[in-house]
Amino acid sequence: MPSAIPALPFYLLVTAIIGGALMTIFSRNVVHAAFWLLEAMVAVSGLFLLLSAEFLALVQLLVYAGAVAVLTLFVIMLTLRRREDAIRPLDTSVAAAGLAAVFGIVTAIAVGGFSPLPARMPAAAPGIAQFGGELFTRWALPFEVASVVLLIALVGAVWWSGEDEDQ
Amino acid sequence: MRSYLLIAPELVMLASALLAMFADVLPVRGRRVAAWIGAAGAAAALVIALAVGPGSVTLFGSMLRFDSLAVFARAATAGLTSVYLLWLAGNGASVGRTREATTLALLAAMGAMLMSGARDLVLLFLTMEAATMPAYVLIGFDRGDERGLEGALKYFLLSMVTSLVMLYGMAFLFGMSGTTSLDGLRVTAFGSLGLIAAVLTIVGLLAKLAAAPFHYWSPDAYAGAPAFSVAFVSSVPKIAGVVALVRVVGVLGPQVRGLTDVMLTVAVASMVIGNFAAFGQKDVRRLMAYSGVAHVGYLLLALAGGTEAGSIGAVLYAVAYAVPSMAIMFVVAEEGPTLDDMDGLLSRRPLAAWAMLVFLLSLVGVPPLAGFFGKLYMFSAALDAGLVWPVVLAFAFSAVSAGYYFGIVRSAFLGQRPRAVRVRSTRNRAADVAIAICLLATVLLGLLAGPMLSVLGYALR
Amino acid sequence: MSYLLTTIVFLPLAAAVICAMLPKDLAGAAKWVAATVMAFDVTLVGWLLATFDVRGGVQAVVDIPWVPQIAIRYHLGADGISLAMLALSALLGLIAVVASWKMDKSPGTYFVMLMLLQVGMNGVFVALDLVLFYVFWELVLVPMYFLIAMWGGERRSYASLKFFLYTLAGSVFMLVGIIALYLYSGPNNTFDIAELVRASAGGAFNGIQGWLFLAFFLGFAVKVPIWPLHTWLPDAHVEAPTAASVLLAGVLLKMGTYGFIRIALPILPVAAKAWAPWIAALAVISIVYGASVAFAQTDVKKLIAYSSVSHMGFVMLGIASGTAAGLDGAVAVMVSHGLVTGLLFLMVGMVYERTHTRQIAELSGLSSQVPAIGGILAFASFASLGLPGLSGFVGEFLSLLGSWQSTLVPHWMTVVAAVGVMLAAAYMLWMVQRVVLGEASEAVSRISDITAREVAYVLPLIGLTVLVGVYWNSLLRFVDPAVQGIVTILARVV
Amino acid sequence: MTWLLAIPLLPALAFALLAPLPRVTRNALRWVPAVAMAGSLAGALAAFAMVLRSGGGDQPIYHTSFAIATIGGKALDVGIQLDAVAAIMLLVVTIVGMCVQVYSLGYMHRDGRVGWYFAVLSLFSAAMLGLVLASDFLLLYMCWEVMGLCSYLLIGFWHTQEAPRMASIKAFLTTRVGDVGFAIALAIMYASVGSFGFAAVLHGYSWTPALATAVSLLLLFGAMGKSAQVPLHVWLPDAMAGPTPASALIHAATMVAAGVYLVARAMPLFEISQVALTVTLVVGTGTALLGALLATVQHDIKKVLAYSTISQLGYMFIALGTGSAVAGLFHLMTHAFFKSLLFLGAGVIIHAVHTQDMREMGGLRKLLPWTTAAFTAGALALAGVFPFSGFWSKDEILVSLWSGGHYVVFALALFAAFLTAFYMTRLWFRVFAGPAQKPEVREAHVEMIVPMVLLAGISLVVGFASPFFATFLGEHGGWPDIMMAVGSSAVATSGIVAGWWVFGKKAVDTEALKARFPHLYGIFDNKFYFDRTYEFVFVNAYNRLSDALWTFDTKVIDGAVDGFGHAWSAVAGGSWTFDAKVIDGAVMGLASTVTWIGARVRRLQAGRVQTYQRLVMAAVILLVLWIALKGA
Repeated sequence: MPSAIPALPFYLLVTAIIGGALMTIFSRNVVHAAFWLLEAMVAVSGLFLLLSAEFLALVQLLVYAGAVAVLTLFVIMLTLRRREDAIRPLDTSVAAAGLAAVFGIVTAIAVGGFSPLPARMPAAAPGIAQFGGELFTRWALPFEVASVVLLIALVGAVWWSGEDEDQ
Repeated sequence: MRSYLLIAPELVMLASALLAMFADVLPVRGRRVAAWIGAAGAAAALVIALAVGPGSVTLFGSMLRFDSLAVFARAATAGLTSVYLLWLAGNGASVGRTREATTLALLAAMGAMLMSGARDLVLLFLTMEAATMPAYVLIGFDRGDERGLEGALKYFLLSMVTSLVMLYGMAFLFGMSGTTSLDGLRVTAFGSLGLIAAVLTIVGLLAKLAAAPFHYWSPDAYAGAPAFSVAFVSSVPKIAGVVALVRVVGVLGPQVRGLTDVMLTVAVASMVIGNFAAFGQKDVRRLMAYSGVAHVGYLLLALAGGTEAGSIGAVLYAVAYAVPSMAIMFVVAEEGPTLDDMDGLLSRRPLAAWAMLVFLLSLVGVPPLAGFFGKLYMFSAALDAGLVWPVVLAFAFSAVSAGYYFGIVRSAFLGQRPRAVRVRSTRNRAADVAIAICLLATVLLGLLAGPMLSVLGYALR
Repeated sequence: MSYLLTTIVFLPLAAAVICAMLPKDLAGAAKWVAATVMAFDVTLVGWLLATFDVRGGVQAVVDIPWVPQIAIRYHLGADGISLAMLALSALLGLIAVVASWKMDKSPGTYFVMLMLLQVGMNGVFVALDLVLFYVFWELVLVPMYFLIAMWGGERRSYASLKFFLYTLAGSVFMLVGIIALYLYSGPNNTFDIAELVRASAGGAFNGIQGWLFLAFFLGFAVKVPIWPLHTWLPDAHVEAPTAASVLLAGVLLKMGTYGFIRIALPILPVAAKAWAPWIAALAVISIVYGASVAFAQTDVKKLIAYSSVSHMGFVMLGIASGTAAGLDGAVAVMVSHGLVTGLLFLMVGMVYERTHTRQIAELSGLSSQVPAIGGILAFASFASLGLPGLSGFVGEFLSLLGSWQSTLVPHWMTVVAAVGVMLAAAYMLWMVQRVVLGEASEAVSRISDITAREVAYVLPLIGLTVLVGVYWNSLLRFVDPAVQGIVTILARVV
Repeated sequence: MTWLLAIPLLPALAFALLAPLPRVTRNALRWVPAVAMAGSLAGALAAFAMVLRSGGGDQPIYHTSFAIATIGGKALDVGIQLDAVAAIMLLVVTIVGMCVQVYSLGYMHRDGRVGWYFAVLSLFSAAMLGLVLASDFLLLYMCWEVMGLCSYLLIGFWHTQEAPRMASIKAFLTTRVGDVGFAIALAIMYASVGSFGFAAVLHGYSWTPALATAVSLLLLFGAMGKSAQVPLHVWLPDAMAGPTPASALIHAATMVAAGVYLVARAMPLFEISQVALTVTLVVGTGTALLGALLATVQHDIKKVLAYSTISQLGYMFIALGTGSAVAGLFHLMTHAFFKSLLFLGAGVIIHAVHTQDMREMGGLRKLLPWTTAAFTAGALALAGVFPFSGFWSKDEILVSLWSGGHYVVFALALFAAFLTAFYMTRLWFRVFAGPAQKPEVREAHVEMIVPMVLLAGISLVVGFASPFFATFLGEHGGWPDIMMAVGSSAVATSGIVAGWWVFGKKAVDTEALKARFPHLYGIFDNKFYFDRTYEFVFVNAYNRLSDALWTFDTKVIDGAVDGFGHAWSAVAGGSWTFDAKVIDGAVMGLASTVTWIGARVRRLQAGRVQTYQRLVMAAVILLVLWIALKGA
């Protein structure tokens, strides 16, 4: 680990993220699961803060914690008619857990087997203005492509939710 | 200004997509207007792409460069999209609303075209998503059909998993080399981490190409989808996918020892699984899905050789595969998806039957059609790289594949049941012209392999 | 001159295009188109024969780049062997058209297929570039598949697919071989046969000749067919319509042996010599086995089909010998088998057309009821069993001479092959005995004799059978100079 | 002297003219072959005259050749030559041929396919004349084979009957067995000498004894097939199913003698290899005895003559076996005349009494005076009675045996001569003596009588040419040894007497003998079991083999192919099932019962897509692990 990152907060946040993810999977109540998801996302934004990427932390909070998690909760609440419907059967697949564990171990060994990471992080994370500048100059094309992707998603959503006036 | 000219084909595609989306408000009304606009737009994109030609100018920093390989791929993509939309225009009403289909196809094609020029991981990923995203919708385009929706959902979920895997790998790559530019990736010094990153990255591409063992989505998705969607999804985006794979493997392959072995394994697995599973299929869409897996196996074999000729061969073959497989799906869309639907095609529509034969023969690799020269070039590259037994296996499988492809031929030509002609009042000449263009392309790409290769051969020099 | 071969090869394509474009109600005109074009084609081949310099060399060459990036050339040319095969192909093609005169089941498509087949057959024998050769080679498959599958007999579906897959499977190995030759051909990679021969002489393929030969062997052996790869042949023959049988036996089988002579021997002489005893052994097995199995047949067409296996064994024996006599004999058998077996199939076709049976048990006494048909059938049978004075003798005899003379073929194999000649007499006479001779059976008793059209198309075959049989040089003066070149190459390697 | 070519070509042209014609026209033109034959006869006479003027000898007075083929740039020549042997053979063939042609005009005139008969006869004559004129083994072989074809066609001339059909195929195949040897001999010649010319092969190449033995034995084997030598003699008796005049020409006078001619031609080779000579001698002796023995028990008049032919051909082989080509050829010539005469006579008899069974004949002496006279002349010649021709030629053979020191063979040959006289006497008494069984019998047409009388005349006088004959062929010749002549005459006479005693006087009850020695008679009746053995060992075995191979072909080889196809389908079906069942789950089953959202959710929960995802992840991990291990 680069020494620039304080060890204790990092491990706390990581524990929170992994714990939140696990709880999302293993909660029997889907509403609880959504909240655990929210917790994990907030913790990720904390990780960004720890890396001095304030803008990303902000975006993470706004988009994922704010929009995505809230949207998820809305959908769940709107589709549930009774309280009992929120309880779901758990899919406890050993195979899946095993796969995840193996994958984690392999990756960990690979990553752990190599330190320090070579690429130097910028001494100071770029500010929001700098970020914006980059985004609309050098990264303009990916940005635009991303908007096209969203447009496609929009068209798809409209198509699927819409009525077919032709038929 | 010059740089905008360079991406003019994509801009034209985007513009026609938007135009097609709002075709209803245009003064010219009609069900097929959107498709006609799209076809014209894509054709224009093709012309512009060829006119602009290859260049060494890098756009948007180091993001985008249209070398001749990219020009070939984007021209082919635009051309195929144009033919597809032409067919759609001819067959419009029978496949539901053409407006959305046209828009989605154009946007996917645009994504694919950009993807073929992408030299940056971020752009590569985004364009890949742009090229794939419409496919989910197209697969589930028939809103009333559960199987289509199920296929779409399956495709979506699996595709997302592999996309995430890819993203994960890309994150490592970025972490290791400090850049997302393909030209700047340096993973040599990172031992197993570099390997893992490389493998994770190409897995996403392999899954998009439906290479075994990442192919599970394709039979279900294709068999559930309306055939006209399969026509597009199974063919056009694959060209850019292969180009992207060429680029990534081209950068990572020399650095990561063993990556070619991965490719080889996947190639052989794809050939074996695809060719075996395609036997006995009664649904042409499923058959084509599995045979598509097999063809991707051949492609990967060429790439596994790690030579320049192999890369050229793979891209060439991607086109040689896309044209007939799209055209076969046209016919399937018009006639029905099962082998029984093909019965007596010869007596109903002799020209379609003969065209179908040519397409299938090209897929088998019978000279002098496009598929033959593709295979010849690919396999000679692979053989040159020392992959003797896989190549022998590939050749053997090519021959064997005639066994299942000829199931279609037998139905179409020897089927005893002359089914009552389905009335298709909405079909018009444009659909036939589209098939004819595919036919012509299948033959000419073979007979005139020279010019095509000279475009491609320039690419990697 | 340089356009002559191109014209000969692709003229039938023009006929195919015209036939394909004929409107439905004019489909009857297809045969006229095909016949006219084929007659013209035969005339052109005749012109080529007449102007051919018998002192040897490849003539009427056309050589232009086709796919220059990988050195594929459009390279056509004819030496004596090519010419003999081309003439056979064109002649049998014309005869096949005339013999199909009464084809009334979608005649337009039928003649399209016949003409496409003709393009492939013509092309194979004059292609001097391996890829081009392969293109023509495969071009033959599809029309033949359809001729069997659409106009064939009861089990046509099985037979046609078997034919297609079998030969396709063989040919992909050949393609591997072709690519490998290209890759190993030295700094200037080439598919050109002549250049590959030069490269081979320069040692380009040393050490891997065996593998390369194996690849080509598999491709060619299926086509010949050599035992035990022959079982597609009887099925295909029995189910195929008459004209297709004629071309299948007359021309298609020769593509395999031609491949050995044109490609495998000159380019891979070391392996060819090393393999020669084994090929000879397979050839001898084919001879005896084919003859023995033919003897057990109850269907005339199947009998002839197995006799083809036997006869093609003589070709392979001659090729394995690597001597001038053997190779001359091999080509002579190729030509003769084309003429004679073609004639046999035509005659059986005539009989079948009239009696609707090919069962030996149901046919007898042809010569009592229809002396001309019976007589010509008997004539063809005698030509087939190698009677001196008819073409069948020339090749088989020379093949025996060559194989005895050869140091590569053990003498006992020649002896067994000679016994095979006797066995040929056994099954052929047995067939003649039961079909031609005797009292007319019920199926035969009301049929009418040969018509003028039928006489017209069997007469050239009869004439050539006698001509070649009496004056061997009418064929060999074309063939021998080309054969000498191959023998020289073979003699050069140890 | 290119006109020599016309000798074989005239009949060939007659065939070429007749063969393609419709039946009726052909029948009308049946005189054409006779005219062609007359031309050949004239040519043969002229050729003989030329050789005579040149004084004979063993050098050809004319030779011409042309390249029939070019092999490896080297011309392969075939050609014709005229020497003393050829001149004599030409004469024999044309004379007998002419006689048979004329005779046939009468004999066959009522047959519906007479035109075809004459056409084939003509082709045969052409081939035989070509054979004797040939200057090389290749042309000889080609003509040899064409003769085989004609023999086949004529034996099976009445093909609507079973026996001729079977006999024809048997004849062709049996002789072909011999031809295999001939063909291999040719292959050896080509490989060693590089040429087939008599001069080159026989005199122009120094053979090693071993190779010479091989070639001569193979040639001998070929000759044995054609000349019906034991054990390849079985076809000849059956061949009597053909028209009798054809038997006279082909199966008595000319074609069967071609084997003798071949060995005589190849004599220099045989002389290099003493082994081959010995074998020839043994074969000839066996054949002479066996033929004679079997001739004594036949009831079919033609079969008697056929076995007699076999026996006499054996005699010729004995002569060749002593190294005396002259004696063999002389006997060939005399035999050709008297045996064809006998056959023609038999033809008249058969025509007259409508049977071939001698037991139904008898007393024809008075009814057929001309025939009886001619036939008797032939029979006496065959029996070797002075001054008929058979006496001279047989005598010469005995002399050469004696002088060669082959005493055992000499004794056996004498015994055969005794038997010959015996069975001919038997035949004579059976047919001509005794009471007439069919009184309505009438003498033959004049065109049948004249050839017989002519042949009888020749048989009477030609023997006197004996001393001249050898000189003509370039050997030492002379009058026969008086002791030998007396001895052989005594043997012949005793045979005749014995025959008269048994069959004329009927002093011995032959039926009682049969009953007394059933086994011995069985052996004779079954023709020494040759046919049975062949049928069992070769024909049946080959039938079984071919059936077995066919079964092998369809069941094993084709079965393997189809089996591979089925296995493939099974594997393919299996892998598809794997996809469908294990991975895919039931696509159809679940969907129909509930609404689609419910079904989708349930299916998601049931783990369908998750399974996919897990498989994908598992694959990724495997790849990563593998590559990591490999890379490390």
